[in-house]
Amino acid sequence: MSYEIKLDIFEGPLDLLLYLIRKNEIDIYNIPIALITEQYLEYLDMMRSLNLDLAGEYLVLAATLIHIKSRLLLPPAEDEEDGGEGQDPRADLVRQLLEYQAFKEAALSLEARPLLDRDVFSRGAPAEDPAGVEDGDELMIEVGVFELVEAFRSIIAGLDKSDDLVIDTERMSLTDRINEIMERLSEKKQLTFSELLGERTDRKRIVYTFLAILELMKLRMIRAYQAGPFGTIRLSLAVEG
Amino acid sequence: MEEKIAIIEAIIFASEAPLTVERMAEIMPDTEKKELIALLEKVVREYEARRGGFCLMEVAGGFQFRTRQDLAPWIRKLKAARPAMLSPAALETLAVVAYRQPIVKSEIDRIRGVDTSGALKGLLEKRLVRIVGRKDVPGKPIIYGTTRKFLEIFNLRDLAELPTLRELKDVQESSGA
Amino acid sequence: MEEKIAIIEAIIFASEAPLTVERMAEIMPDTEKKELIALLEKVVREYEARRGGFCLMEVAGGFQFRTRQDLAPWIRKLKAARPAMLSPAALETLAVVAYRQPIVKSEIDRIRGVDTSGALKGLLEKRLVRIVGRKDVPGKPIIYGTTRKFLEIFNLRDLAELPTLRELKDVQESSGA
Repeated sequence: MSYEIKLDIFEGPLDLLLYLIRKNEIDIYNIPIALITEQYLEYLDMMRSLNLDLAGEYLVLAATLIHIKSRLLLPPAEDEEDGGEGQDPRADLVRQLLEYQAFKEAALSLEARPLLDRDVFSRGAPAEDPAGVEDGDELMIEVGVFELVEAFRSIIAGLDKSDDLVIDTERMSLTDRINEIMERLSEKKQLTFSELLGERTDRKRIVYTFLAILELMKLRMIRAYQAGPFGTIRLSLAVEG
Repeated sequence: MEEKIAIIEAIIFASEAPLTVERMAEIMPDTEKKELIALLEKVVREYEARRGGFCLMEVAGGFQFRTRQDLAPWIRKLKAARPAMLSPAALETLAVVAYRQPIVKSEIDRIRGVDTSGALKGLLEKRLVRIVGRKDVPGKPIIYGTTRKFLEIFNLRDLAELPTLRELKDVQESSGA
Repeated sequence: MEEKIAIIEAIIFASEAPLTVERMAEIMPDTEKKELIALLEKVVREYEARRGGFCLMEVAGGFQFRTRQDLAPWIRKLKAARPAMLSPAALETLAVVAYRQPIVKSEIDRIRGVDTSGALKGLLEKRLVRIVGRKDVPGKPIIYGTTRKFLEIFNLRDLAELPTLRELKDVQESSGA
């Protein structure tokens, strides 16, 4: 067996298993588990002896194989309702293998397509700028949310201020409320706390609305007035927009 | 040569990305979409028949001039750079996303049987895969899908042009056991 | 069509800069420079006669396909009708506003380490960023936040749907595998 050339080309335990099935010319629907388990474990030993990093998934599949093997060795359970024709313990694994194999083939057929910049090429030169297009000389790019978060990450990576790193959905929920409050205040000039809450008064909304008001007061963007103790709290913009 | 064909050729040629019929219709408001499509078909056929260095092709929902596939060796000589290829892991991950989108990472991991973080990150950076949204289940996992650039790079008109995935036969049925 | 003409067309088309006859001769060592020049002249005449959207032109000591000059108004229309595109500076600024809002300009400047006036103005014009209010401190600085349109473009239901850095880290961490 030529282990040494094969070891690093597996994309994972399923890939290794498919390779063993092909190599032994085995019917995937009728896998001789004992043989395959033995060969699979041999490969893992080989990988370990070569100090290759064994991803945990390889060991999980090894355990699965051993478990299936032991179940096949047991006599069929007597309390099986469907007349002893219990489910083949290999069925789940076979299904997973077939699914993986289908995607592996799909990946190959994708790669076989005429790929841009490998097999076909689009116009190489940057477009000539017709006179009269006011157009910044900055590079134009298309954006998605991933680019946005990546842009933010790379900026703050240079800041080494840990508090800048803390972003969580709570902060964002708070910002949603802040935006809503500012929007409504610029329309109505003055609002009470309960007017801000509106119909929807779930606990989370109350908490975030309250936190948003505190944040806005801290930022000196809104003012809060109270006529007396326990009086209604009225909110207004600190500065007219 | 009909002037409209010249305009269509020019704007497709000047566009950085495949140009959709919708955009063409916006730029040429006096031309019906139906007429545009007929003219485009004519141009496609003309370049094909001419067998010059490039052809007009329909990709990623639009039209773009691209060099003929059999001339690639000459262009590779010009560029003198080996094309950046995707690793098998990246291709597998991309295939899973392409066929099963919208899909969460845990599902990709399950199908491939390995952790796909690295491959997924590479595909996001190459803009072949994008974050589509979040699934409304506990933990709000991110949902992934392919991008327009994926269609451009893989020379696909749309996702429907992907070859069909091999049918997964029912395991129980053909099980020899 | 002569195969050599197809090759010439393809490499000129794919080249990033006007392609010199010398470079063509390097790529096509079996073709004499004299023959190349004759073929180029033929191609130039052919495109001129065809009066399509673009022609082969001799520029800066080399050859390049360029759109016909009289079609420039159409190309201007194409470029003006560009869909929402962002420069890297705008994207960075938008990212800072999105994740740190409500935020004043001086704070954006501090985080980005540069003056963001230009980028901010562009984002306001594209209606991705808006003025949320003013801070009640000396100078009454303007406070910025993102808009509803921002959510639409990035396909987000609300800001809480923005991916967190921690999630990005999850995708990145095991990339060494």
